[in-house]
Amino acid sequence: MTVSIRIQAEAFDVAAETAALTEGRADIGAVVAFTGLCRDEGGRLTALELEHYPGMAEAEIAHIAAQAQDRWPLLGLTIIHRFGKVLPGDPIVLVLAASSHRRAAFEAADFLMDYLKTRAPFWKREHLKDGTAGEWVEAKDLDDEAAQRWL
Amino acid sequence: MTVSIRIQAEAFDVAAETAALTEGRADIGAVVAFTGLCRDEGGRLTALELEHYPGMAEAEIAHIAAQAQDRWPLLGLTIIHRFGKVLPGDPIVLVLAASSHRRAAFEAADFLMDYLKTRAPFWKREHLKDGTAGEWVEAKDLDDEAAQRWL
Amino acid sequence: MKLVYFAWVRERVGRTDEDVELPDGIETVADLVRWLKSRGEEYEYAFENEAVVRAAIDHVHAKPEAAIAGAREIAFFPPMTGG
Amino acid sequence: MKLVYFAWVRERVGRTDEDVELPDGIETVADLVRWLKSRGEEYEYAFENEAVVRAAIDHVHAKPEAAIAGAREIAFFPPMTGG
Repeated sequence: MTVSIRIQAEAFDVAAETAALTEGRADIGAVVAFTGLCRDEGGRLTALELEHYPGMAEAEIAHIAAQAQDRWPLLGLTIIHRFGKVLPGDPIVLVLAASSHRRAAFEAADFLMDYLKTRAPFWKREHLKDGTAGEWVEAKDLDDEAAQRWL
Repeated sequence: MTVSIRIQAEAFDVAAETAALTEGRADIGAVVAFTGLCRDEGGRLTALELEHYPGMAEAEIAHIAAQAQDRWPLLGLTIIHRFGKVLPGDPIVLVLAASSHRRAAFEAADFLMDYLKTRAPFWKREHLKDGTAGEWVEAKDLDDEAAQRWL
Repeated sequence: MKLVYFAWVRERVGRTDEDVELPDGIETVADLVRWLKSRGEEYEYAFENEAVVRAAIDHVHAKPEAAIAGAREIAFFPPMTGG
Repeated sequence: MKLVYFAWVRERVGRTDEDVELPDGIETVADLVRWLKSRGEEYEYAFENEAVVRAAIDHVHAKPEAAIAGAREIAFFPPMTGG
């Protein structure tokens, strides 16, 4: 079982990450790739800045990944989360889950995203069109409710 | 809203398809890509052959895609299904669902796969390691049950 | 009326398609299946378990009780296994 | 003991981290927050809504009642908004 977890400032290449997970294998029947992208919120934002807690970010994501592996028969897992400044349209987070069958891949990716949103130590701040630093993004009750589906 | 549906013998490039869906846009916050791959079933298979019903395959997938658009606020949708001979490790089907938020993208991709499996006119036949043509793959009750979750 | 067959239904019938002239009284998909089964053992074999074989009228999934009047192409096939 | 702060908790406290010597009787995360709030208005402001600020002990999420004995690094931050 291949697990790759990375916290990085750089963008990522979904195709290369998928190839790394699946190449040379004939047991993987399903790959779900979730990509989270920076939105401009109707033109209001010029960027998002992501602060993170180095050390804990890696540890917490590894913990979340281990839970996913306990719950679903996964054949591969890749989680990449960026920090620093990202521009509208840029990717922020990637979750790749590979399994023999689609149900496990879908559910694991969905679970991982809900848990990353509510438990991984990252915080987003808005950068506004008028050049000022905007507010810290507020956590959504909806995300907590989504995470509670898995309890 | 960009909808692209293709039935083709050739392989597809997930990265290029994703770029076509997202490039130049800042309103998409989530992309879920499902890739279904040919398994060798523990070394038993050398290939799968996919027969399809030309004309109905396109029509039925367009119908399924329209249902997904009715149910979720999607910003882009790509569905590619291959026919002909595919080798273990090769991609068979791609569903890409883009939305502002992750819940719609996850649910739409999940729904589309359940409906493609049970309603799109494709049939898989096994090619065995000993050189003979194997059995037609049997439909799974599990797939019907999965599709019924959405009723 | 054109009939088309796929996968193991096609193999059992022994052809990919055919044009048929239906006698009077064949009004539904189920009527058509009954009539086909009277035409020979290849059809009897293909439709031996009628509940398993699916049908489509002009590219749209159809139930056994669906009316076939005006149909141009009727297809018979096993449960789908794509995706 | 090292304390670290993130996002608007960091901004309100006015520093990214600090080393503190705790007085006797500070046994839980909640005790630590109460003590910090007694140290000045920047802490009072950061922790004005105690229920909102989250804590982690040595990189693991911790509740207000969690014991802090033996901890090397305690972090305070707002609810996470990554992903």
